[in-house]
Amino acid sequence: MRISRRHFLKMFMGAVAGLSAGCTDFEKISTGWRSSEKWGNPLEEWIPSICQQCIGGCGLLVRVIEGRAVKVVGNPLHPVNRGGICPKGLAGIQSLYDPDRIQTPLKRAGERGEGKWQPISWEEATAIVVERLRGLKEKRLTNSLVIIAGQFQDLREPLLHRFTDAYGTPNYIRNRCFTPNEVSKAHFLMQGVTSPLGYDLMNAGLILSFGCSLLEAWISPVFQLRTFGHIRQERPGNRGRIYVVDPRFSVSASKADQWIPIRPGTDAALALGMAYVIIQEGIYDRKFVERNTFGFEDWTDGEGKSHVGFKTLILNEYKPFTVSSITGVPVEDIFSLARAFVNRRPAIALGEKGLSYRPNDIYTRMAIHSLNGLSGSLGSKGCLTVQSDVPLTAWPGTEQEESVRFGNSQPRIDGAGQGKYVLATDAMENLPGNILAGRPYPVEVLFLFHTDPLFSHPKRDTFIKAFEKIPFIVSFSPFLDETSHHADLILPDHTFLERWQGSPVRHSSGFSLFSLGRPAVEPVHSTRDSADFLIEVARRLGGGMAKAFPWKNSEDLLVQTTKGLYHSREGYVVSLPEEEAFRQFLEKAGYRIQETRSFEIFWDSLSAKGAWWSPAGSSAEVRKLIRTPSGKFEFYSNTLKNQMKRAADEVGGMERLLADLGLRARGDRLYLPHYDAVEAQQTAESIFTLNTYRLMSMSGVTAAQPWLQETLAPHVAESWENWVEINSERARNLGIRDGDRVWIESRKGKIRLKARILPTVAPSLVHIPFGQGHRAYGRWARGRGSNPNDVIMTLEDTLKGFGILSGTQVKITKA
Amino acid sequence: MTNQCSWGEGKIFFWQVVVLVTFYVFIFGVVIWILRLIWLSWQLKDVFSGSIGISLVAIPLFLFLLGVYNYVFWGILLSRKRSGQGRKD
Amino acid sequence: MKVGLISSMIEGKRHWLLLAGIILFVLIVVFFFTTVMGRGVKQPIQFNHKTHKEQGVECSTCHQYVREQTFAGSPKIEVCWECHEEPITESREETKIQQYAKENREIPWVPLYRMPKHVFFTHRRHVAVAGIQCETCHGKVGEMVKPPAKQLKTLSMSACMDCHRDTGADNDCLACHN
Amino acid sequence: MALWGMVIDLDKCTACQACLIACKSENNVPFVGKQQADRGRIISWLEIISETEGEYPEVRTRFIPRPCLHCDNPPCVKVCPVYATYRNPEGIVAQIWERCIGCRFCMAACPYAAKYFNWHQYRIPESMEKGFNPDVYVRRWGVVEKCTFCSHRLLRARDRAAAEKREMRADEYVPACVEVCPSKAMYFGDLNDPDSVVSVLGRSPRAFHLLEDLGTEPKVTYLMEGERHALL
Amino acid sequence: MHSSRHRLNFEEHRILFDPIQNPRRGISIFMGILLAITAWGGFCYILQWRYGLGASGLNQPVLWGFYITNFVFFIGISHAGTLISAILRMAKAEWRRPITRMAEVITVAVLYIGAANIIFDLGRPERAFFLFLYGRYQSPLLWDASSITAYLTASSVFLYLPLIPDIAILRDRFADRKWLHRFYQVFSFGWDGSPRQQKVLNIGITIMSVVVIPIAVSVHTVISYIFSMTLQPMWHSTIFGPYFVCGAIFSGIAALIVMMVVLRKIYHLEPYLKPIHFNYLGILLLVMSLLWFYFTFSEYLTGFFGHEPTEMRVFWSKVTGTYAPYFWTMVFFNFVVPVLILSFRRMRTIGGVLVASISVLAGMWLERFTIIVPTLANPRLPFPSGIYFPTWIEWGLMLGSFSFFVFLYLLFSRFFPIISIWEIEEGREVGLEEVEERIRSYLPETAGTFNSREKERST
Repeated sequence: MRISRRHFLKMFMGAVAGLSAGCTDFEKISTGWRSSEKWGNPLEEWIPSICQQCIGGCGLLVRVIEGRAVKVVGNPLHPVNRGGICPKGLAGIQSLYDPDRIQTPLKRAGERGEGKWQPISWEEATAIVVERLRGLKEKRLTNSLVIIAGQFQDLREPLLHRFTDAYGTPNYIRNRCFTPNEVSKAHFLMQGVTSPLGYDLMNAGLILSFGCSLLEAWISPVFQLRTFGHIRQERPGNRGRIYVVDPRFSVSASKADQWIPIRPGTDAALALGMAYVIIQEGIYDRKFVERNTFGFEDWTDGEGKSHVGFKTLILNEYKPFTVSSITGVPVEDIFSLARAFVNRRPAIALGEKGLSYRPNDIYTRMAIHSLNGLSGSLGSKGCLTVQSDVPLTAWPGTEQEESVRFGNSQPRIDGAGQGKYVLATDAMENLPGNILAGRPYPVEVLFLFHTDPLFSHPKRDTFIKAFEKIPFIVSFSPFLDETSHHADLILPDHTFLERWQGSPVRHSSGFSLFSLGRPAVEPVHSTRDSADFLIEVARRLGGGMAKAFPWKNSEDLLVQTTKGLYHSREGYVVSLPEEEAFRQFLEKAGYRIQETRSFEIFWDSLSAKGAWWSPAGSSAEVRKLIRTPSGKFEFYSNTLKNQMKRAADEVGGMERLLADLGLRARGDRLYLPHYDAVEAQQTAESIFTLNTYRLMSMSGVTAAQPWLQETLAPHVAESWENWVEINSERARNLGIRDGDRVWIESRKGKIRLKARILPTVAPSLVHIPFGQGHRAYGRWARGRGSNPNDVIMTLEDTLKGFGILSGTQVKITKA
Repeated sequence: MTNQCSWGEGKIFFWQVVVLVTFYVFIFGVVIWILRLIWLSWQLKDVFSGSIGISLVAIPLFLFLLGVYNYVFWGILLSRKRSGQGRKD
Repeated sequence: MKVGLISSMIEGKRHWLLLAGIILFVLIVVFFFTTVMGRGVKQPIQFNHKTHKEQGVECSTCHQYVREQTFAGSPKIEVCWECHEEPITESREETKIQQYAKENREIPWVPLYRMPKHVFFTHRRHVAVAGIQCETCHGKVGEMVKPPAKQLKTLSMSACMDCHRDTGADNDCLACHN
Repeated sequence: MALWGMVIDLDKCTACQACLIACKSENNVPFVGKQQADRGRIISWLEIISETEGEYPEVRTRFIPRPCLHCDNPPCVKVCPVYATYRNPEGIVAQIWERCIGCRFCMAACPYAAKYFNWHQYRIPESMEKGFNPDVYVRRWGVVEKCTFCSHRLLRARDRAAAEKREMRADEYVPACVEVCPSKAMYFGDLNDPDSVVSVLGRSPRAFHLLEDLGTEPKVTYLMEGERHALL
Repeated sequence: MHSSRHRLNFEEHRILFDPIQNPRRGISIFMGILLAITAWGGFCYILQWRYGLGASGLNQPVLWGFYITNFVFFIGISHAGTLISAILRMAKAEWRRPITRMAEVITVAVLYIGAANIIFDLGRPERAFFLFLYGRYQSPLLWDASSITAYLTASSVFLYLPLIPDIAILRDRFADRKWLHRFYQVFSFGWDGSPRQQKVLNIGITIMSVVVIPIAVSVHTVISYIFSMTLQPMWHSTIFGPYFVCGAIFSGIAALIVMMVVLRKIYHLEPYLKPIHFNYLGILLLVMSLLWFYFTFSEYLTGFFGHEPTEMRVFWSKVTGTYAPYFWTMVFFNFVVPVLILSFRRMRTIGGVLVASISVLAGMWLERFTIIVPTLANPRLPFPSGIYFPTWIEWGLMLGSFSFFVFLYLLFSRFFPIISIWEIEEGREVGLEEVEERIRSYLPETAGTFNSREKERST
């Protein structure tokens, strides 16, 4: 019955505080909402908005009373979430009313990162930025403006891109761990499609997920959750099956029909092992393979040079026993999986994102995707599809003066798309190094949009150094996060409930959709919509810039842009399911009712209902889905071949390139899905492989929302900090008890975390949820647990040019 | 034992009665309380029977205690008065 | 010492002590009632309900939401404006309306009858549906020449419940509490 | 008279915890902060209970969202000394905050630990109080609080119906958790109506109750994971 | 005749009057210290009142802790008095005479504190009066409220009645102390020991001692109901009623013994409290200890044998888990120590008995604790089971309670004789013959004695 001293002191403090709190204190509590007792008019209204807590693009309805947003719920009409909403979305109000928001534009007063700020007016702030940019323009240094934009889904994305274009810099760099708005590389290489991921999950008979945390944090969580509910119990016909291949026993895994624990990074082997079974037993979709695929059988090209085909490769190299020994998956499981995958068609193999990422991961993705090819899961119901584009009004073209063209013609600062980054659209990994080295040219101005690399990127220290080299850094974050601390100027953006939003949502399910969000409440502080700001800046810069940004403000931008929706004779503003059913019925019969007489009416109903969509997008036919040179689904990717050739020329010789990429494969295997052996596991008593994962309710952004801080995970009762999950037996050997503090140490550094001993963890792994360990970012987020990025060795998937957050070897010791 | 310190019969008796009355008040307070509870349970359709059951024990008990106290109180006071002649032999 | 005091009262000496005690007590009570209980509200405009009623203005004309919403609502400036755009009397109070209108801000009426937050009360249901007169709960505000500084009727839970019982309305806790 | 009940389909539930936050947001449930959280004082009317069996790799985890089960035979009501908690005619087990004396007997008696106590007057930053729901009373220190099936919504739905001079439809009243469930795993309705979705699902062979053997007769029914039955 | 007896008393029982007549400075200081500690407790309570119950270490699963433990414990102790003295009176155990009063005082003093601890435990103490306005007889808490009130009333009366003759004695003894004298005058009801008065008083006492016993039993049964009426594992048990009562008497006797030893020391009551008393009480304690063990054993065995999983979670957390230290210390204190000491005549010295009693008090407190906390810490549903550390506030209040109890006790001893004078006298005058008579009545008449007595009669 002892009380620790800390406890005692804490209690004493508390008690004294309690004592000092006068009776009035208890009254004070209600003041905040007393306001609603105010007379006059507490009529409630529901305003549609779009959730920006993640990129899922759910439609929201905000309950507003007396200009106070008191509740956020899912928009029942919105095709993505149909009234559903995830914890992050619900906590949106807390970010709106966060006491630690930046309230006015701030100008750095002290040294960088010192945290001394001087509030300035928007007028002044704008002036500063404009003057800077004009300066660069005059010096023909436009290309030394760099914009780093994080993970968001909005019209500001193209807007920013446009800004860089019109201004004359190629450096519009996205900092994302995951890119749903772009085509998956594997799909691109094997199908040639250039539009983003599309899966008709709702109708799939079996979903085989390689490490995609379907039910936690994938492309569009709520959409997936809805899908899950739908295929499990709602839709007629048999109950959809879900198999999860994942080294971690995620929530998705625990809700799946079967969890296949696998040695990290060996997914390719498993996929190809399954391919072996499918081919060997001849149960693959012969018709599809013969008609629509390339490189399955051995073949000879134009010069009569014979090439090894997918089939041969597989049959030679991926016998189940071999695969089993590589992946640690029992042979019988490989068989049963393979058979299930074929028998329960339509089946989809999902392989984007997940713990399986490893260097040269592209082949893993291709291997997984090849399963879709084998089972012919293209072009029919419940299979792969593509995101059809949204018919928005094209923005007026930008006629560019010479200086701009010159700027745009410069190489990207991060080297994406060149040399060994041949497939990369952005190469964040490479960025800080280049900035430091001033290669190929020094950076003058940096804009930070909705991104916090100093928190979310493992190369934190390098970034800080790199930032020191940049004379002028502007952050548009509404919160004083780590990166903003190192900025010179902070132009606080609205939070998403305060501003106009429009987004052509990417949500993986094919149909094209445009969401519109009205400002739910008046801006709480003197913040400003960054879109407005950009338009303003462009106008002031004048010339081509001004012409490229002809809009008054973001609302005007939306109005102009959505005209296209009205005039395109397809799709309609979302409405009740019954109406939609009726419409679709009519459309099948070939009729189409134009509901709205004028664009104004259309706009009103759009901004009242919150979304426009055209359901016709899903289940496209094969032709739409395969755009390769050969016009076929390419097991043997000619696209990749060409790309690599180009890259080889840039760096001077294929061998050189392959050396850079660290590829072991040679010859035809380079262009076929294959498995590259992963680095050998160290086997010491205290060495583990570190894996970070994302919780449903916690991402780096939502760390500042108390509700979520107290509702971190369903599988462990933890709050306000993150933890490390360790296998029971190994923990026992290390003498670590549940709840102990432990050091997680890699060659890069060490962090201290609470250990949670779980029977579900693989002995060789430890898992740390991502999102905690902020060094800034307000009172709720700062100093909660510690940031796994501090120990993650930045491996890099060179081809695709982004960092790998798993696979670091760490040593765990009791603290 | 008649000295300046001691009170006259009257005053003493007054205070004794005060004590007794407080006791009365207390007991009847309790009884009323219990009745109130019963009434409530009737009003709110709570377990009326149970309340009755308990009160069947409780109320008589308290009254009984009151009785005993009374008995002793008066018993002693009164017998003292009459004990005048009893003292002789 | 205390004992001594009491005794002196008992023994009838120094009656003034007893008296002092009583007076003190009375003072305390008075003080309490004047300060804590009797804190009246002062309205920005000395609104005269009586004359308006005599002009045939219904309660619901100014408290416009009484039939549509859970709350009755206080008169918005434009409501006053409809009649008082041109001064129709030479009352000083009336000029205030122009004043507020000029500054175009709402008249900061002070709520007088308020429900505790754990009670849900809906005007429309009581007035529009049940057809209860305003006076029943608010007293004869209509006959006052000044805005009442105190509630003419105190709204107590028992009052609500009695009425509910008599009218056979739902008397379950959850019928009003949230 | 309706009898309100809930059905939670565990085969659809994804443990996403949306219901938790929806509840907190709707009912002004305070977040208690790190210090209090560490001392096990988080208030969360609806909790997701997780149970893990087995050792790697043969493991199984079950997630069960647990609101107040609004028992028809509530152990908590039996023991309340002051009528602060009671089962109302429509089956909602209510907690009257202003009556509660904070003896926590009901908490001790509830086998589901569905009741929570305001250990302090929890203070929320002024700015955040703007986000409070004006429909729901913010509990003060020292009282027990619990899930109310969002009875305030029932109140207002009734009122709306009454104002429009009509009977309230059952679907007008839905608790916040059910409203937002992304996978539509939660159903709410009138158990007295044999055709209501909750009654129908309640008859499913997958249906079971939490700690059924205690005879508390919860009005929250769970459907266990597994194949859909011909019934539905 | 009476007056003569009084005079004799004054001389003889001077020890008993000393605390009243010329109280020792040391004791006054000690009382001052106690009061100070109590005040500290009061301060702690004010803090808690300001800060909310959060000032305690209670948390989500473990929502009852020290306060409830103390409540049960104190009410338990209260059984010392009334019950024991009542039983002894009924049993006509002559050795009771110097003990009864002490016992009864314990009861009255401790009941208040027990009740107070319930108030400490309320989240909204200022609403406690709701119990009277809106109380609800379905709740065991209300059963408690009424039975404790009854017990309090009964035992106050029971304490008061035997006090009357002594007050009378004091009245005569302190004729020169103005207020004290008047005070005694009022409360002695003008007792002058006339046979009729004695008759009345004896009847009163006898009735009371009959009535008090069932009440006392009911009180602790009802307290046990607070727990056993819930569905919680290791609470929901039929044995709890008698188990608690037994425990209560057990701890009661222990408390009584401790009190006796202390007072004996500070008031030099050696002539009144002889080793024999402690010896007898020791034996009583031993019996209760065995009885307690029997109950505990059967309680836990049934739990274990039934092996219901939820029960077992609690069971193991007590036997091997988090609460094992408390549990085993409890067994050690409640069973091993007293039995070892008290079984041997040689060790049933005052010192020995004292040690045993103290260990029993500690043990019984732990028993209450291990009954309440582990069950709450292991709820039926697999929640994270809670850990409970009392805060200094709780400690403060606990200390306060204890010191206030002792304070009250000493306060009483400042105004009334802690040993019933007249009963001693009665013992001398009536008791001896009575006992002799009784013993003789047990035995067969012998001719010798018969004749001799005949002779006496005739002469």
